[in-house]
Amino acid sequence: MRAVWIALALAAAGLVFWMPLYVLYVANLLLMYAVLALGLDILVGLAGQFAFAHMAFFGIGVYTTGLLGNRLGVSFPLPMLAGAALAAIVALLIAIPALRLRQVYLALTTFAFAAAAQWVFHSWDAVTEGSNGLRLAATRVLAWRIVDDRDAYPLLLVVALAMVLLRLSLQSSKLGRSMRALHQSEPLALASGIDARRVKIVAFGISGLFAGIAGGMLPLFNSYVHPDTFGLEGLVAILTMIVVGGLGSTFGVLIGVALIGLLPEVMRDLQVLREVVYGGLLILTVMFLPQGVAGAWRPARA
Amino acid sequence: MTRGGKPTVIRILAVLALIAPLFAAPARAFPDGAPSGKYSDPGITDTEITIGLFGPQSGPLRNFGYDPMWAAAAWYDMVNRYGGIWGRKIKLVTDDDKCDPTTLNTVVRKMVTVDHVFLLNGGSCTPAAVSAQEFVTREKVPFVMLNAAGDKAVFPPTRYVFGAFGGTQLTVGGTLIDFVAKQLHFKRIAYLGNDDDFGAANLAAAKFMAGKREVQLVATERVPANVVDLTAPMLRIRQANPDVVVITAYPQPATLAMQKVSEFGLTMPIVAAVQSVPNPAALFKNVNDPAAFKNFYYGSPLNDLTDGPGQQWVLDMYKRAYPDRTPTAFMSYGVPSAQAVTYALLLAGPNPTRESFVDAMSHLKFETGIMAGPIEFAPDRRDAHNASIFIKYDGTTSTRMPGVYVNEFRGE
Amino acid sequence: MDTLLQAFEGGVVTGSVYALIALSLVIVYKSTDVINFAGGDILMASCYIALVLLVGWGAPYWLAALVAILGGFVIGAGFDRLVLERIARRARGQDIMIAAVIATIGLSYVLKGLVRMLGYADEVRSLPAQFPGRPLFLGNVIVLRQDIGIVLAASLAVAALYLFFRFTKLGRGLRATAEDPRAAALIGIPVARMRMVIWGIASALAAIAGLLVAPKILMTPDMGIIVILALAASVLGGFTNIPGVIAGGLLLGILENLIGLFVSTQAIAVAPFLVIMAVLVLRPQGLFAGAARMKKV
Amino acid sequence: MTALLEITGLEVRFGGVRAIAGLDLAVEAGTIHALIGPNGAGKSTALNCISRFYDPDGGEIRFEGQSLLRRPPHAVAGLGIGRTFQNLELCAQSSALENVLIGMSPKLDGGNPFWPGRRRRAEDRRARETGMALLERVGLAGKADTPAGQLAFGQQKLLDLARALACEPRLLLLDEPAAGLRLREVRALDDLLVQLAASSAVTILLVEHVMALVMSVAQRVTVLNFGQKIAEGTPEEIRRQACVVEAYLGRVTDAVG
Repeated sequence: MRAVWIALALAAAGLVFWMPLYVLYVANLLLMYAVLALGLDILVGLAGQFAFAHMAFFGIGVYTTGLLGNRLGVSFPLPMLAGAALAAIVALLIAIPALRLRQVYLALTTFAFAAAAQWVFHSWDAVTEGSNGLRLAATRVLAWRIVDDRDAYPLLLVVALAMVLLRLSLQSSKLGRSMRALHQSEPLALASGIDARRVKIVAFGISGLFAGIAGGMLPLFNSYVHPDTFGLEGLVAILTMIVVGGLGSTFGVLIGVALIGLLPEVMRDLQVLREVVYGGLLILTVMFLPQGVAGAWRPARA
Repeated sequence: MTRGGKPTVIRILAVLALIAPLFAAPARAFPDGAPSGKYSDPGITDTEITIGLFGPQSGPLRNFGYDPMWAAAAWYDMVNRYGGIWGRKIKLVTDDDKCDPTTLNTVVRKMVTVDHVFLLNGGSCTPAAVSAQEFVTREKVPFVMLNAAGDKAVFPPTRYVFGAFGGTQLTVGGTLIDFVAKQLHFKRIAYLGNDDDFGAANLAAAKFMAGKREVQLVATERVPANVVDLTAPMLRIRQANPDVVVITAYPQPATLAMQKVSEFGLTMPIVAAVQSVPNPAALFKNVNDPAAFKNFYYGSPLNDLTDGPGQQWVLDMYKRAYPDRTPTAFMSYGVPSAQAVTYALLLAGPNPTRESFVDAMSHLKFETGIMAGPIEFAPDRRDAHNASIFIKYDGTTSTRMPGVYVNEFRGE
Repeated sequence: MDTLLQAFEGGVVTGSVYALIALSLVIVYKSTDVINFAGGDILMASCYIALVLLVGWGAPYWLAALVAILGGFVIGAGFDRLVLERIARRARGQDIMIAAVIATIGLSYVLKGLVRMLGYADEVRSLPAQFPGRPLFLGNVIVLRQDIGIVLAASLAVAALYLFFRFTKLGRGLRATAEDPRAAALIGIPVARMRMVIWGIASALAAIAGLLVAPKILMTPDMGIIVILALAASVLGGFTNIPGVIAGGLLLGILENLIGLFVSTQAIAVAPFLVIMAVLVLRPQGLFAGAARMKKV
Repeated sequence: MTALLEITGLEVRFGGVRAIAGLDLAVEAGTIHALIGPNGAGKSTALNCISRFYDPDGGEIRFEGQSLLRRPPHAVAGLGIGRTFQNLELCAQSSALENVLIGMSPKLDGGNPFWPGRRRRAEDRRARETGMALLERVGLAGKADTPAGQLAFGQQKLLDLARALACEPRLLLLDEPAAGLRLREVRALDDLLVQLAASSAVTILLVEHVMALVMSVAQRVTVLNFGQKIAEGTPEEIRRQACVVEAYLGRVTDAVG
């Protein structure tokens, strides 16, 4: 049965390839959001830590990938991998001091870091072109140039699928189990020989890695990026996706990305209410549906 | 996932093989730009021409685009009532771009590949508009920006993108200095701008014009848009002892600066850009000190005060279309782009193509009856407008200063 | 020299407002372990309540201010009662930190969205100064009456809060709840109600800070961003040490102006974040506390 | 013969209160050693020092001759010390089996978290088998896939025990395992502990209020009061030293019945 569902999903994904560019652009966006959200959820949903820096890591991924492509013309996927590596390293550098004390300090430090990073994106004209925004050259895959959304889609699909598999593998590994243990009871994790601090740091690093990969996906189907993309607003959108979909569940996160990601397309008239809708969804979900949509029809996790 | 092993993969492949024929059938069932009948471009029939009209209708930047977009719609509506263009009615497809690059890109792709519009008329914010530039160039769709200043979108010029109907930030900076030098005859200028791309652009033009008019920028302060305390920069400006303070910052920092002018009892004249003073009465109320407005001027790309006789016909048109709305000061900024689209379609002849439309746009020059200067494009020029008037405001009355001021800086 | 003193004056004024907002964050954190990321937006919403009453209904200033402060109280207390209380009950003793942070972010968005729909949000607004009049001169330093008023009113609010916590029965109950909720419950203090009151008082405090500072920093639906500065002040003060947090607020205000004066105006924007990061990395217990004692669970 | 666990001169102060005041304690290998005393006597605090949740203000704790105080809390399980919790700590949303697998952490290599290779899968399979065996041992084999939070209270306590056993400890610290259990469940626990000590050579340090359990399973009993040791010996000796602890023991046994 599961095989049929997976096959149908893959078939639907294939069908999108023949749709108008509009559909492809939205699909590409959703694939990127999916990686971004899966990454945030590794930190928030699996390890139970809260941080504000996700969009900053996303930005590091975008700028690294974009600049390597623009200036050196390096072929995909090297710029993306470099961006992801850099994002992960920066994440580790922040997590190590931030996780020394109380749990809230990660939230505080990253709140500050996110704002500082945005300031850097805005102000470091020599590298990011500042608030003029950065034009992104067409991505090169060896000799092939990716010019439009249709070219980019298969690549993005492959990257997103790879990241989903990575995440599933992580979830069923000892590390994933340690993260879940930590989330639910830190004393229990410690008594079970789990190095809580190390697991938190690693979770933060992996979450940054996912954000960096998502950042590497953006230049594939966009020709321009502006630092405002990496503000709090983006974080709230991604957060809404994982909270509504279901924290800690890959399936839930993907559902959340689809639901919240498509919301603006199906209800553009509702956009006046956008902030109220996002905020309200966040509050109502944590109040009434702590496991999100996924938890509502799969109450337990094995 | 980990337990399934090979059988799952085989089953998935089997199902995929079963439904594979589905893929062959609809291969390119949804072509991106379906031409209709005898016309080589989409969005045009014997009776209709479809235009995609968009701007921010929600979100924090809604104000920049809501009224302008509907003012443009009112213009097209008026054109239709007069019989349309070459016998064709204009059909509008409208949408909300939120001034956000991602949303604008989605909107633009939807309009081009699903609604099959002939051309795009929209965008009130430069970054969002710039992000669509590559797409419209690749798809060869004319993109006439609504009221985005669009320095980055029009410098360097590209074939399919037209804009800056209210002038660019270069116009803002350049005309301010022109006015200060030619009309007020001051030599020592302090400059307070934003720390973003807008600020950089208007400052570049100001520097150029300062050299040209032989005046001096004795202090330049660039402040973040969400700054809370302007004590330090205003102290530095006071220390520089200028003859005049020029402000191009956003409304909030501009108000904070005027508060400091009042607090420090500064007496030199203040000249502000239009973007700093969207609503002079609100500024006056927020500062709450008539002394600070003894010598206060602000620029405008329009041909008159927003409620002056020069603007009356636009206000009338808007009122007719939307009797129950009160337009903001930005309303009429939306109309010139719609005028340009209309005139270029007329010039492009009875059977326009996207290319012939672009050619017509590239040689367009006309007076809008709205803006301070003419709208003017050329094969190597995509910024439409480059002039300002200045208005003296003392808290109760606004007086238009004589003359139209022009920026001579065309970018590096 | 005059310029330096003037910058100092400006710093003390904004700093005392930061301190007031920081105080509101800290008393909530101490008693409920929640960082109220919506603190700035409660401040913003309260200011708009006052604005609607003043401009829309022509109410006198004292009434508008009173309703705004009450409005702040109601938003805070209501959020705790309706949302946080429920989340805690559902979690049955499990850590609610994540859920609570998400809920405050949600509240922040809801408040911003609602205010934007009001129709007063389209342009920069301001509230009238409580203390108008010509500025005073101390030597060559210009001091606005409003500035003196802000510092006085902020000090007054802090003093009133201190007396309330110290000498009233309710205040002592609140303090006990803040120090150790479990022990407070054991000696019969209704902890849930106390939490609600703390949320209310903290939010009312934010509303007061908003009314004081709105004439100076102007109002937009995004003015809640000022909470970042309060967070920085709290971190400077060690987050739980109340005198330290107040000192942190003042220090931050002054620091901002000195940076603006001697580094660059652009650097003002990034200063609070660098302060937060530097303090958290180098001296996480805050500037004014002794060495931190590690607690592992 | 040296003791498996040796505590000397342990000091813990909370504010001005001496929660533990110069405690010496030796737990011999292969025994079940009970730590009893009234509320606030410092029993749980001592346990929390051994598992390194508290930093003592003085003294030394040695396990198999090595100092524990130089190790972080998460290293304790790896040395062979498992513990249960007085206020149930469980991963409520995770299945019973996953809880046991969590307890097994020090014994597992884990492999590459990003790729379920052959070695990782093999280890995973083995771990699940071991975990099932442990669940079987505490009588929860039928509940392996049930989320821990949905188990009955008594079952949760047993799961906690199974989880603590999963790191194959040589020393097991049990913090009031019988608290809140019904009499029938206490008897079952009684059997289980005796059987454990006999079959797997695990040494048990038991903090307990339920005297029936203490008296029937413990080989050695230490009585604490105000953070100090006031008596030590076999259960019979302790019972006989009634003059020292009469009031206290009487009270507790009455209360529990």
